[in-house]
Amino acid sequence: MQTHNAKRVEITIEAIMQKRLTDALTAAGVTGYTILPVFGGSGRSGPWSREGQIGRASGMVQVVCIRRPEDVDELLDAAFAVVERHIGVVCVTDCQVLRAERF
Amino acid sequence: MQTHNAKRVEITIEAIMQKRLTDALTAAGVTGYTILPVFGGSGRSGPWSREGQIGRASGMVQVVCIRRPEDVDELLDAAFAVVERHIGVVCVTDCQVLRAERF
Amino acid sequence: MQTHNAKRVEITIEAIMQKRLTDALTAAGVTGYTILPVFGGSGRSGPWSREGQIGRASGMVQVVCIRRPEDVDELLDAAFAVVERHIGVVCVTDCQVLRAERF
Amino acid sequence: MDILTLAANNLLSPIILSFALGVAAALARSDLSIPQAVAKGMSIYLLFAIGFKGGVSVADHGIDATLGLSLLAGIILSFLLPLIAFALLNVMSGLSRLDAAAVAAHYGSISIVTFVAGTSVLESAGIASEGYMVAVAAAMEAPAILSALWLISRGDSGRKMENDLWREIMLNGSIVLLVGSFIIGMVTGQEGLAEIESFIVSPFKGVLCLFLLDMGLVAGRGLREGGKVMRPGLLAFGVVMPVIGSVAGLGFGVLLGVSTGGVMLFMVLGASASYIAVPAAMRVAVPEADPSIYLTLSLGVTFPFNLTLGLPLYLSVAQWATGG
Amino acid sequence: MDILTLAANNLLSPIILSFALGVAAALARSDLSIPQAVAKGMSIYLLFAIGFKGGVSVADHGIDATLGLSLLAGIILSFLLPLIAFALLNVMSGLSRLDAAAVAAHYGSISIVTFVAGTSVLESAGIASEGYMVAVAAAMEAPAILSALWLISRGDSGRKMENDLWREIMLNGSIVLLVGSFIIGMVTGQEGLAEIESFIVSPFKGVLCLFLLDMGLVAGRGLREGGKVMRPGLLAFGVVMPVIGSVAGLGFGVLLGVSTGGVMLFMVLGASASYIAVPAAMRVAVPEADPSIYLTLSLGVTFPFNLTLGLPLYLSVAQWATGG
Amino acid sequence: MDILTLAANNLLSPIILSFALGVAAALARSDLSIPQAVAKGMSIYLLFAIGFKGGVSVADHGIDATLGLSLLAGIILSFLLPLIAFALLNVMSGLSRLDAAAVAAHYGSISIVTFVAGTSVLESAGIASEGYMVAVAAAMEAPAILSALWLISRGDSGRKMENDLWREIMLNGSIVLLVGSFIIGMVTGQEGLAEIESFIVSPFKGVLCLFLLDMGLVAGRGLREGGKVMRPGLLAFGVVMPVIGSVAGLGFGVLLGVSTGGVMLFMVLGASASYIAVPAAMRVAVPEADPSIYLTLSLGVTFPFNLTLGLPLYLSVAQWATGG
Ligand SMILES: Nc1ncnc2c1ncn2[C@@H]1O[C@H](COP(=O)(O)O)[C@@H](O)[C@H]1O
Ligand SMILES: Nc1ncnc2c1ncn2[C@@H]1O[C@H](COP(=O)(O)O)[C@@H](O)[C@H]1O
Ligand SMILES: Nc1ncnc2c1ncn2[C@@H]1O[C@H](COP(=O)(O)O)[C@@H](O)[C@H]1O
Ligand code: NA
Ligand code: NA
Ligand code: NA
Repeated sequence: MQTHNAKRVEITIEAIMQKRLTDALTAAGVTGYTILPVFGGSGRSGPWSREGQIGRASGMVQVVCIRRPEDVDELLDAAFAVVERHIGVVCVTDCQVLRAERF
Repeated sequence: MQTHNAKRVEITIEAIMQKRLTDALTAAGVTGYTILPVFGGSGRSGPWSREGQIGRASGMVQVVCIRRPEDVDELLDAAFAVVERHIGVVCVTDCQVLRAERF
Repeated sequence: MQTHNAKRVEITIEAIMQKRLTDALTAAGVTGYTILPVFGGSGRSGPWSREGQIGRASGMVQVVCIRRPEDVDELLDAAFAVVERHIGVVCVTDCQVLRAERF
Repeated sequence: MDILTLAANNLLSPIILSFALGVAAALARSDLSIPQAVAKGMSIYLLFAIGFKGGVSVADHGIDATLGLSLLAGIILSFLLPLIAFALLNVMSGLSRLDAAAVAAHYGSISIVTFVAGTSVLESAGIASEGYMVAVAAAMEAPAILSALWLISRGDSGRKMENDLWREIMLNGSIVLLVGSFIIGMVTGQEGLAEIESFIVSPFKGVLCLFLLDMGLVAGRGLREGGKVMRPGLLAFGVVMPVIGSVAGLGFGVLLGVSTGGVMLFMVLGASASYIAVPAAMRVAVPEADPSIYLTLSLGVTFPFNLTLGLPLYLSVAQWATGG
Repeated sequence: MDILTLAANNLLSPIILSFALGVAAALARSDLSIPQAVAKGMSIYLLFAIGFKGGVSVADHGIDATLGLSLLAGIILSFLLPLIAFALLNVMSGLSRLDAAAVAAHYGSISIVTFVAGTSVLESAGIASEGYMVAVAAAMEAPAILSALWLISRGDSGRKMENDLWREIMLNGSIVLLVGSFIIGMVTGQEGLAEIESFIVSPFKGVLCLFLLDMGLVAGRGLREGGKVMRPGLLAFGVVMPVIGSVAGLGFGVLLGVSTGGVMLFMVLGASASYIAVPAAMRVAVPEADPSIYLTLSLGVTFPFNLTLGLPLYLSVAQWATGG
Repeated sequence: MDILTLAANNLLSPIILSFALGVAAALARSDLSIPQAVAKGMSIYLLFAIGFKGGVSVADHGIDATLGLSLLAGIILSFLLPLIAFALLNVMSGLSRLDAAAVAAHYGSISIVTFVAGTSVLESAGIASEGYMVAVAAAMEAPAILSALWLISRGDSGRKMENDLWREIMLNGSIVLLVGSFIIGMVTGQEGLAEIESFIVSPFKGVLCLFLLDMGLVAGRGLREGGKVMRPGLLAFGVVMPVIGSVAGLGFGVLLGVSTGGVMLFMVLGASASYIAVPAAMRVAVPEADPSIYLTLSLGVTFPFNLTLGLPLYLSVAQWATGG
């Protein structure tokens, strides 16, 4: 099966910042992303879990965005501008995709 | 720790197609997969979110399948046959696994 | 954008073992991890789905941990000690991260 | 009550206002939202309650020939309406064959929430109806899908019905729950009802309010995103088609000689468009059809029309036609 | 009421029929399902309500010596039954030592839903029972796990109880909620009950129906997947063991001189098998044991047996034994 | 009733005991937890019910000048309290400017659950209050955020309010739902209430119990994790500030001449600290501020203080001040 090189960018960010991030990604030309719920985690700001929470202040999501390698720097710049002052993690992996025309 | 080369295939697909996809994977000899819920996303068919939805027509899932490199093409063929006419994304990453006898 | 090499370790494990795993990771010096809910899956112990379940015996989670390459072996040893007798999958991927000082 | 009072009463009921609140919140981009699990939980509650109560009512009044004929009428209606809808769409909209067929399927099938809202209007007006109308509703869910697939296959002989799909449609959760609880209600009768009445009867309308709040949120979000596909012709179809469907329902109801309430519910079933069972089937069988068209039309146009203006209209006409 | 009428009444109650609907839907591979969050929410509601009502009943009748003795009896029963079950499994099934011990643990512990269904049968029959039986149920959750671990460690001296596990078992959510709400009910008494009665009493049976629908779905799915491990010997064990457990419960109940309802509930506790607390403990402590064996047996065989035939049987025997 | 009886009654109500159970379970590291979707569902129910009932009460008594003045008073209170809180924090704690401003914002805003618990204490005592106090609560949610942002921008001129943030705050789900259901209640009045009474009135207190169980679990977890940031000065602030806030509320209430119940609710609004709307706004606007400080303080210290000791205290003072 014919596959094409791409980059998979996974951004773990506070749920409250989700819309700001995806707006910034869209502004940077991103055409698609997938949002995964996060159940809990731990980091420098301590452990947390979404169980029983009703507030939107706690809780994170993972935004996964697959893009052509040549366009990833633009994506990272846009993402960084949003996450800069916030907690969260950005992680980039090499990958292959089917149907490259979609990215 | 002894690790072994493998491929991690991540298929983002409509929830309604989940069973068809995993049946096809199983038919292609896949022995294991993990299904992650997806909270929302955006693509050529526009943005969507699973909040408040009761229908099965909207909503996607991510099927993650780890397999030996030599068997991945068979997996991709099977997956492609299912996703071909549908929206969704297939992404393959190189990885290492512990306990290779499981794959 | 300046990125740094790291490893992304993804451990799919029974929910009931989650705390034991993250305790072991923390003991091995891990400073952060993210826990994703898992909707269902299939493996040698058969298919399962979390729908309608109230027990904690069934159900899995995915613990994702990003770490500097040189510290990953310690992480894997710790993880392996926990998952050894249990069902579950450990998968390691090369990645790049922003803000390396966080890991 | 004349139709204007009826309409005003209906528009100012907590149920409709909750729906309006949801639409308004979504259009204003509020982050108000109801978790998916809670929304599904409420829909399970509503289906269980409505099915059970229908079954109890049949247990009370016994099964007669009209029940069988009504089921048959419902099935025929569900088969026929997509053909009318398809023809109408060809005239009124520039939709492709596939899109038109997918939309048509929705209008042959039914919306159980519209049905519930209809029974609730009947109750407020103190008008009885046949308990088995719930079973008619269940019977009308699926046939329309077959019609649509037939419409499609006429133009594309290569396409054939997937093996699993038919089973999936007939055994989809809402049909199974509706029919199952209908049977449970029929078996346990008034005695069973007495045991769980304070769960499935008393809080029913309140749950319906919150459920309609959620539907308003989803419909509002759909209008925001999918509004751009709503050209005037399509919009008009979303209002004209339910009226046509209700007339067809009226015909069958009067022909069968059911009660005033029964006629009104036949009209509601004819008028309402599916937004759960049919969209799911269309995604599997006709993935090329654009879901934002049929979802926006069914949930964003026809559902609110039926809920606000349709229901009092159908009740007035049913009263006039049956002299009730 | 003779036993046949009792059994028929029980089989045709909305509760049992809801369970049957769930099993049927799952076996037919319908996609009907209840979201995990909703299922958990219902179980929290049921535990809170049953604990609270038990506590209020104790507040009404005062604490007497029998309460302490009943708790003790429950704990002994929970310790003993796994030993009987283990011996029986060695005779009736070809299970490995580990699998047999894991299964045995389930039968010493209890199923709170079976208990709830039992109290509901008592209520329908107008028979009172001791409110503190809820506390006995809570006390019986854990001891069986110790017995099973002892059975295992006899054969495998290298294995020792993990430090955290014991705390985890004793403080598992269902025990804490049951005991906690029991205490709240005891402290606030009738006055507290009056405040929240229309939440925890009136809709109780209706919620139980939906909860049993969910359990039917899960049990049906389990039977579909795990049915292949169910050899005849194992299947027979799943029916014989509850009867033995109920006889043991009968003995303790009669010995303690509790009421007819109390004896019946002792039988139910003896007969029922855990499917929440014990499976979780077994996954941690004995991961090598195959969960599909004990889950299928407990939820797919013993639970439906108790629910349908067991409950009327235990009630009849309790009435006969106490002359009540 | 004297204040001690009131306090004792309050402490032994199912509501408070449920909260205590949650805290105890979390501190003991039990795995008891309520799914996020269920917790959100309950909060939606409570907001809808409390808003609706407030609206109906206004429909009953008509709108008068005091309504407008009360809204205004609430807004002023919400603007002012953060300034007092900020000054107090500078004296009592070693918090940084940013952390202090973020904490201050919480104390100008309100906690709707504390408000609900307050109305529930009033009900038990048979004391009426103005229905529009719900609207005052909604009006007080946001202004405090502006005050805090102003406090911050004084020291850091580079920082300016993000465009989207203000809209996000004003249209956050809880404000929209509260105001929306208030309007629905006002429009439909007693007639609307009669339709859904058995959903939003009868089970209300029971749902509140389970909701407070959840809040206890979350607060207990927060205390376990965030307890280390709670130095004595901060802890004292968490108890002193609500008392100051209640005095400010008392002043406004007496000045406006509202009823005894109204004065008490003004005190509750002044005393309570936000834990939903404000934390979310602070994460966006002041991400550098440590959330464990303001969340632990608001949910882990001030909320339990208000719930247990504050409410009876405020009621006694309100009765004394109004001679009611
Ligand atoms: N090394 C890591 N690997 C995976 N996820 C992480 C890591 N560090 C932080 N996170 C995630 O990012 C969130 C915030 O981290 P922090 O900014 O360190 O408090 C945590 O709660 C985790 O969900
Ligand atoms: N570039 C992408 N990266 C990650 N996920 C994507 C991407 N494109 C599409 N998706 C996911 O696939 C779904 C359907 O995409 P589409 O077929 O483009 O409408 C979207 O809703 C996303 O969840
Ligand atoms: N090859 C695989 N790829 C992805 N996930 C897997 C794979 N094998 C097993 N899993 C996951 O691990 C769980 C337990 O697997 P097993 O130990 O084989 O029963 C499954 O339910 C899946 O969620
Ligand atoms: Na229709
Ligand atoms: Na037992
Ligand atoms: Na305040």
